[in-house]
Amino acid sequence: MNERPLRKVLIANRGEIAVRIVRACQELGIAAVAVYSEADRGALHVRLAGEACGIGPAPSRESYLSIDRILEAARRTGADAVHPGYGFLAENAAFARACEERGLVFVGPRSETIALMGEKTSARRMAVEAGVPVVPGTLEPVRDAQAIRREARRIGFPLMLKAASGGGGKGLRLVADEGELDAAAQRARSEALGAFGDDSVYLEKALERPRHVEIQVLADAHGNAVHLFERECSIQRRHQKLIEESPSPFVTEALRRRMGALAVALVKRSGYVNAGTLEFLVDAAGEPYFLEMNTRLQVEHPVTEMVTGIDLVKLQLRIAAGERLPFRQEQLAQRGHAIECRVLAEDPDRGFLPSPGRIQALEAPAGPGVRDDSGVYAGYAVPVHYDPLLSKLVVHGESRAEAIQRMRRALSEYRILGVPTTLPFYARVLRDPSFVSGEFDTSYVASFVARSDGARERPVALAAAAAAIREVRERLAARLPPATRPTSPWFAEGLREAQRGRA
Amino acid sequence: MNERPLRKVLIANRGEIAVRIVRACQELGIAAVAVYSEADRGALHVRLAGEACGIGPAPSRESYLSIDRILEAARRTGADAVHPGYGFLAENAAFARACEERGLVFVGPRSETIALMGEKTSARRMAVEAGVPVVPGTLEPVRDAQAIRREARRIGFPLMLKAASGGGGKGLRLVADEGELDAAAQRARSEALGAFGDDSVYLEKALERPRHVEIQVLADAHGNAVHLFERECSIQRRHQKLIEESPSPFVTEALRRRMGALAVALVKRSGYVNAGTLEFLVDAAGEPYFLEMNTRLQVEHPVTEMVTGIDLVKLQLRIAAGERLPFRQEQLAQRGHAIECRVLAEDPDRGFLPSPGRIQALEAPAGPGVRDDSGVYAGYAVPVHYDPLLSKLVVHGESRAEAIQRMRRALSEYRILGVPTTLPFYARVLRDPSFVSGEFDTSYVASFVARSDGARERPVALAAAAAAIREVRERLAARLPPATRPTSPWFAEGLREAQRGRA
Amino acid sequence: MIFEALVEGRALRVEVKGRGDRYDVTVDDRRFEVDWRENGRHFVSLLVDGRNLELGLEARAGGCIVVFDDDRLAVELRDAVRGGALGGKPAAGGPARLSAPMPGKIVRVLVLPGTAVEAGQGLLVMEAMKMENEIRSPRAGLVREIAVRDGQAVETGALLAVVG
Amino acid sequence: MIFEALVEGRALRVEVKGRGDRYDVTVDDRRFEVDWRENGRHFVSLLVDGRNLELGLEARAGGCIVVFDDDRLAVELRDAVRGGALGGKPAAGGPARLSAPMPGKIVRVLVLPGTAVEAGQGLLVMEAMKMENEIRSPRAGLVREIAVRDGQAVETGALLAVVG
Repeated sequence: MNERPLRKVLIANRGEIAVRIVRACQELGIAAVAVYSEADRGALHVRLAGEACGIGPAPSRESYLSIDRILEAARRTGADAVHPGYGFLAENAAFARACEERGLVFVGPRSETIALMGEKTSARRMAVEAGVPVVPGTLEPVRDAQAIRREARRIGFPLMLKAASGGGGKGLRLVADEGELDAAAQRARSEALGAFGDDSVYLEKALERPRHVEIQVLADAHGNAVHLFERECSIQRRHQKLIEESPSPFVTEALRRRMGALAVALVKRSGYVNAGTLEFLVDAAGEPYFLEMNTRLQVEHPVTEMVTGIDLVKLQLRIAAGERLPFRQEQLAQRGHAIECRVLAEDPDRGFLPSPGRIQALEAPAGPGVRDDSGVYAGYAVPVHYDPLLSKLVVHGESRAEAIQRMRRALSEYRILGVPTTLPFYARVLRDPSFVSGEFDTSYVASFVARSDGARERPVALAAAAAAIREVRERLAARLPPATRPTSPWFAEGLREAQRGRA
Repeated sequence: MNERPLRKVLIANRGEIAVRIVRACQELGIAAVAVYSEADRGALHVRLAGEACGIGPAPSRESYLSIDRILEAARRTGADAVHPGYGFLAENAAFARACEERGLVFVGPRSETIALMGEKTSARRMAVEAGVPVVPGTLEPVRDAQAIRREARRIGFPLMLKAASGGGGKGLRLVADEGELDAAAQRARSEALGAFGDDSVYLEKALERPRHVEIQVLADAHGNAVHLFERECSIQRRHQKLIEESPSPFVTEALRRRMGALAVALVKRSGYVNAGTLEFLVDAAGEPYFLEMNTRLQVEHPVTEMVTGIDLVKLQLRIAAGERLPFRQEQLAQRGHAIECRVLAEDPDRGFLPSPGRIQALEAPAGPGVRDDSGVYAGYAVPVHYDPLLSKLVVHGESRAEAIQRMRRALSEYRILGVPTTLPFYARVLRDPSFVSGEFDTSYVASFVARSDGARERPVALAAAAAAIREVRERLAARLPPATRPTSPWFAEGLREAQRGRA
Repeated sequence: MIFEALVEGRALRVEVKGRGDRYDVTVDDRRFEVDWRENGRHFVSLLVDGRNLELGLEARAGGCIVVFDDDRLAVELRDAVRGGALGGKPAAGGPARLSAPMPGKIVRVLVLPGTAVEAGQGLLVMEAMKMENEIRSPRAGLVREIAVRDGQAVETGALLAVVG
Repeated sequence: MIFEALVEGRALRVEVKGRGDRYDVTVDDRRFEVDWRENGRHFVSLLVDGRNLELGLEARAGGCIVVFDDDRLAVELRDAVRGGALGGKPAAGGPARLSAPMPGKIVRVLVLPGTAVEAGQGLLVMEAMKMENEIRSPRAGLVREIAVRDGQAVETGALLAVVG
């Protein structure tokens, strides 16, 4: 592949990751074209880009998921490359192929590689061929109830049912014993059909108390590939990652080297090019099992950037332009420790219910070792149409202990008003001894919520004092007599409930 | 000296540096006490600190410069240490001594060292003893006109007249030839008397096109000392630094090692403890001359932190607690390149006139490699009583080229509304080929202003279009008939001037 | 001025004295001396006996939401009955009507009409903002009505269920 | 709507057509198609032929200040005389009265009353916010009055000098 410098990149995404890519383009002197749905004219990625192009109505299917409209925007703006970010069309082989056919550089792997590694059972087969251990289970998609029963008995319970074309926790079912199997299989297949248009599933043995660890890889089009060590992603809620870190507090140097070597082997075997991530489960004994490959930039890529000093997005663009990797494996090292908290518009006190709405005020943390990759700003209305990720707060420190102290400090400075967010939840997690010890697995969030939600001491007296002073000042300012102030209906109702509790 | 962990640190300062120190304390688990004048109850350093204590009226002399009030605040809050920041009492030996006498740990060198290195001619003598080259000139303070004339003839013209107790450009005069000497000496001495209560001066030969380069040092109380390489500070205006970077684009590895060794020699010779900075002038031939030592944390310390990965403020606190330096010289390295722009409330289009006032809105840059050490926030009123530093915008990149690209990107994202700032000026400097080439000396700002101010193309048409659309929308919103809108008096006057220019 | 405050289900008596920027506040039996400073339009710094507390305040009808660094509390206020303590007869709550907090799709209904449910028990699962979210019962009672079915798209405010 | 705009000493004719969020603006001879989006209360994103321009706007009586990333321009607006182009007879400017932009101390007076000065020439040096600042003449003319002396403390708005 020859070098062909990129001049103008269309960013087929929105939110914080589109902002991230705009910034990388600007620093490389490449023109960045933002695209936006009708809900996103005022989004931050549009504000920061040098060019912007509308691509249709708010629903993703008519804008960010519309291959035709994205390609038309690329044509209209004269872009010579497309960066898909993550989600939306990032792992859509047809989109990558359409870009290739039009001579647009797709910033990611080749369309065949996406197809190969995107179908979960073919990725598992590829892993087995490359000598990478996989979770015991089926290597081919399974479509009928009888075959599912047969495979289940072979593998043993508990087991996981997964959509073959899946991702993001859809069509995923934990099956504890054979009695649950038929109903779970039916649900998983119908969900998979709805989400991916394909009801084939595969089965994997369920590991006990697994950790979720992933390896970042980079490969150029000249046959060079490296890994950039691991990310620990066990702090998740219903298969959505919340907190990630690098290094993993429990991965040993030997395990790190082994997983890195496995990842590079699979990358080379599959002819993979550009950035990608191999997800592993690691069992209590420290044995890694390949889970799947994400053929794109990962949400949590900044923790790797912080510890390696490597700008992954810039390298994606340079690799897409045909450049060679500018370093060899032995030149890479993890320096210090990085932690990321995903700041979501979700209300931790209402079961993490999404909380779109207008951000009335926002103060972001700053100072040494703090990076806030945000897609929002004060005055911005978080739309209901897309995912609830507002920002990724990332810190870097000399050690895990310093990174934790720094994250606590940063969280204490971060205030978003107008919509409930996960920030207060993270402030509590970062003080939790189990988190601090590094002794956790993928069950952590559920157990933390269960043991802390009822038990925690809430600052009700200070809140009441602050609200009352505010009210006194408001009345003074408005010179309203007290009797004319409105009392909300929920007040009367709530007060009755509270009094009942006291009696 | 024994280790004695600090429990509570009173920060005898305000603004961004007080914020910086609050953050360091919090991350070390040390309680931070902010102090505030009546003008500063709402300042950011108060908002972020865990405790705060009022110390008097707005004028510095009655608050931040009042040794009694600071000590009283320390007593009242039970602080066991005081961090002076920079400016105010940071280089006041009497304050350091008063802390020592009360058993308060002063986070800085011993009071004798401050006295020794604070008086400029004694610092010069100490440097000569330590084998550090100094700018040719007088080694003793000079007090009468005749002695000044005699010394001036000995040294030769052009020369610099400087206040012996000076700092910050006060009592500083460039004297081109003997004819200017008497008048300049009279002015310099009267300024020095007014500013420092001491009219003694010293003389130094004026170097041709000098660069201003300084070396950061750290020394513990156990006799260990290291340098943390250089900072390039030639981008200054009237002896006030505006942009700093590390490494210096023109310091060679040999010069770096030489200056570092000289700095460590002087530190050891003077028994210096804690962080400090040795300022040098480097002439066109690359010869360094010691200028003075700042016995405190420097404004521009973040560029050193970014390239070395060392947290200087945390180390100041640890050294003050009696800890040993946790590294040796050979473990330190410069990684990549860092640049800092001092964001000032000054109007570059009005000769850098200070521009206090209320910040209506603020959007700070973020993302990879960007650090904003700010002391302000949206809604904050910049007071008239203190210096105009709002924030220090710092970037880090793999190379100087990447750091420049990143700074341009960060500057394009940074918006402060309500008060004019130096941000637009920096955006222009960062595109200036002379700055980009690294070929500049201390005359850079004056010459950049002179050659660009009249010549630059200003976006008048776009500004007019934006203002007109805004006006149309405002009228629509207010449904005011056009005739009732006020026309300001300066409008009519300005329009006449403009028309005259056209005729 | 004396208020009855309701904070996350707890009723408190709050008395505020003073004005300007200094207040003497008594919450039930606890007394706070507060130095109050508004920073911008949404944030306030409270110095309580020298300790600093930085809060965000979101205005709501009849009170406000107070945003701490590690918590977020809704406070409702009303004027205390003159001379009287909190009291009054507890009234039975009426049926609770749950409506969709945002546009989305009903993934699954979890309970049948007529089922007895606990407070906090899941009633249905709704997909919104790319996430599946369990909609829970705000109170214990009988499920009177389930107004949606699996797969149905709903707009903000659409009735989902009635529990009473 | 047609305006006369004054931007940093330059007079421009500005015509704005359209409403909603789309405008067709002609500034002297240049035409811009603008898609206008206000982001929060102070910022606006202008898409001009697909190019994006992010501006800050500070309201001022009779116009506004437009903040670019690399410049800051004061724009004054008035309604254009109906049917007429810019014109009128240039009037002589009256004397300019300089007042202190903030509290400070006069460090040095640089000129004597009666001196002829150029526009931009330094009249006096004032110390404020820890910095010495040169106060310059806004126009060419004779120094009519110097109202302060070396070392004098001045408050905001105090008369410093008159040039005319």
